[in-house]
Amino acid sequence: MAKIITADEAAAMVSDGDTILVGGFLAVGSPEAICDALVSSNVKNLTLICNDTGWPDRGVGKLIMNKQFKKVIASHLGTNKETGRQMSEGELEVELNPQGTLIERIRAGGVGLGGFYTPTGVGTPVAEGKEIRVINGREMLLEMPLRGKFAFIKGFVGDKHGNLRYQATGRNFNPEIALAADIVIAEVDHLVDFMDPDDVVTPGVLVDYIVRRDI
Amino acid sequence: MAKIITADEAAAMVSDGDTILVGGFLAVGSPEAICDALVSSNVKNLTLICNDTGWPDRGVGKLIMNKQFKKVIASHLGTNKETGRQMSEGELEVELNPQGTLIERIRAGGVGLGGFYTPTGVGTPVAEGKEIRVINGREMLLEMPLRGKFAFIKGFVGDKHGNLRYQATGRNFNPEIALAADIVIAEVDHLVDFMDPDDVVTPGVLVDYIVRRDI
Amino acid sequence: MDVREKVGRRGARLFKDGMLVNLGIGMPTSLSNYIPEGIKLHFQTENGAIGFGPSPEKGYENPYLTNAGANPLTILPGGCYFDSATSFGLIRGGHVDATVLGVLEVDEKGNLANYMVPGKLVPGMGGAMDLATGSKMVVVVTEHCDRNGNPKILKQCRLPLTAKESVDWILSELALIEVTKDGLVLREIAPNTTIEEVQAKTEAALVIPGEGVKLMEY
Amino acid sequence: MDVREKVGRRGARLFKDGMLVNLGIGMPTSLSNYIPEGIKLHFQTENGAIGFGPSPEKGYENPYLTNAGANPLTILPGGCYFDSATSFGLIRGGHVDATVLGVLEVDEKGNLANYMVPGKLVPGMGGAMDLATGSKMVVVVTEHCDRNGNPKILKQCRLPLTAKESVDWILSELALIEVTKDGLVLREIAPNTTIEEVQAKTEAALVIPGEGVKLMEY
Repeated sequence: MAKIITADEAAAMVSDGDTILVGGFLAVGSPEAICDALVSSNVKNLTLICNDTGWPDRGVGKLIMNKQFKKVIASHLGTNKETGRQMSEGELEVELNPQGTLIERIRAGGVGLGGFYTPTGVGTPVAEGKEIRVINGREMLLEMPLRGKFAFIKGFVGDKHGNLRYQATGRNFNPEIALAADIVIAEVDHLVDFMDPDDVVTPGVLVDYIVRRDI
Repeated sequence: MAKIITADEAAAMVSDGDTILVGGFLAVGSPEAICDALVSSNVKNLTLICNDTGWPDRGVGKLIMNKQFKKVIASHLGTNKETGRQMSEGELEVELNPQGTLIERIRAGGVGLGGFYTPTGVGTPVAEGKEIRVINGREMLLEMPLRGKFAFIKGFVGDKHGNLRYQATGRNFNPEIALAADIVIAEVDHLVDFMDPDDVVTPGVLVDYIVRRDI
Repeated sequence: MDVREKVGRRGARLFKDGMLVNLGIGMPTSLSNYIPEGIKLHFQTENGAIGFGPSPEKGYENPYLTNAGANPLTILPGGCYFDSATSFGLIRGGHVDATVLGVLEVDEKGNLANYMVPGKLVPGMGGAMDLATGSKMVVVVTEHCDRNGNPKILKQCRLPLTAKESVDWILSELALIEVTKDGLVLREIAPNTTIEEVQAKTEAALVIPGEGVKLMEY
Repeated sequence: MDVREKVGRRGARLFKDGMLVNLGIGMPTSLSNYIPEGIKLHFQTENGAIGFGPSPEKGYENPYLTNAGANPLTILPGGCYFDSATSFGLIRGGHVDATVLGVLEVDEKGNLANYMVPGKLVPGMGGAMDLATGSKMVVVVTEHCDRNGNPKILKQCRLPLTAKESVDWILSELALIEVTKDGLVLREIAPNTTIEEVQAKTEAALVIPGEGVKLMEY
């Protein structure tokens, strides 16, 4: 059984300096109530692993505006100009990854792999400092796994066993993020008793806490 | 639209010497009608990539009994003694992989990765001849991708667009195999017009042909 | 016809029936307006859908169904959703038949640069590197020269690359160029230009094929 | 009580509430019969399910729902299905809290051998290497000696390994042994034996902890 908590209780678990992974693509499929609670808790010096930095008023972008990160690992920052400002003024360290490499690094961290070779990024600034190896006649980069202390994910429907299901493109990074953290907290729009086991996308055993939106 | 064909038409596409991937775990979730048609077609010298070699009268085991393979890449052979006999008498080459490594090699082949590092198999016969590397303080083996010419998979429900859904533990290797072959042929128990896009497990664009069981 | 319509009409005829296609934001999206009759394409959006349809009517948006630019989408019968690992598995694994991208620079080796200008703020590459590296056919659509009239089709890219040796076709309002091992082969020119004008506006040397250069049709 | 019941009863008390557990075929399965009240476990089968229940009644089998030995299963409310890549992602990624395995040999470094005997036909390792390598806690259950009375708990495994330095607990009908950096610590002995007898039947040296050796309870 996943324990049901409030967004504030979720945010209170996070300490200054922690690494957090947050689901969502331009804030679609991001846990908004948890993001709001993290802004209120005002925890600082976090490292963020997320596809992007959302919008100034949506998703993890709200934490960017509140200057809660010391480092961001993402694939795109263009929808939140404050991220760029903090980066260019040296307030924020940013590591940009190709989106497919970023999600695969998170997956590797979650499923116990020590890294993988990918053709993406060969011959580009992404390859700097990385091992290059020719495999089956093609140049490949070695990319390493990523993990964090907390995963904050967003499900459309959750059940009391922690099983999750997403809707449409709200799925995005959420299922892989749920594998790659010590503590997984899922915000859900709807909570049900249980679901058809063939319908489950994220197995409930991965989810430690559930934050409900429907109460 | 996936083209709807018979099992015999599917089998007729395969030539002597081809590499085929077949879904199923001890024949649960294996395309039985296609396996029967491959036995009838009597195509020879195939290489098989499959979790196991099924049973003498179920799944790919039927092709084993008919001596249609020159090589098998699998994780387990114990339920089909004929595989062991062919192997020990030098009629069949067998490469055994840990099950998690096997499915991940197939996935790597399907998603365009050049290989990955895994801790599984370190210090065991599986490590022989493989690169070992210490990553994050842990010894890891480099494992390489696998692909084939044909993927024969088994869905519970398919739609006319090729989208597939599985039932229970019949899913197993099928979704990854669908990514790792040039031509993908899915046998389905039931064919519908279309399904809820959130219910799809294997995207229809991966499936070239469908073999129906329900007619 | 403006540049977008010219590029859109000709570009759409590069597709074959049944292809899985990913269109970048901006000019690439315009191709979807001109798909020839009898050609059915599957459109992928890298945030996790195949088979999306036109934008929804106002008031019928689903906040959970958007494209890679966070604009609302609809889904067609036969469509499906998946997570980002699967989406980029499809892209990097060569399951996407065609990707159409805009560029800052492209060169005669098929190198392309479209995500950063040193000294300027880098918004990030998003999915562009994976799309350019993994897709079976990479089509670059672009105005032939930049705002200052300088060539964008170069002997060698000067900006940091998005992907190395990955472009198959370059399409502008003036020309359709195929990237081959022997260099940039000029396949078609627009009705209002000449081979000489196209070459003058292209830094890289263009190869004139033995079978001749066709007039572009829209 | 036979060996299976002894091992099953004591082994089941190694679990904590809420654990995700994978039980190997044979003796390991017997632990599921003795889970203490108040302890709810989630059972995984590596062919793709969590939360399976008892075997179905005859006539109610679902041919698509089986365990890793192809025997029919039922699923409990809250259970779920997934593909093999996810299943072994859970295993290798450390999400499985406890795995119970049978062995041919286990040694004082926590090495274990349970899948091949050179010269004999090798049926294959199936999921055993991943389970032994990836699970947070690896429990070996075994008869203390083999059929000929020879120790199975060795100074160093002689058979090819299934996994290196991965065993946490060794449980037999005679003893419960913890694998530590300082060697094999004898935690409990069965009521009908002595420390001396256990050591005599164990090739590796057993460490007697300062806090003493407990009597095993069932």
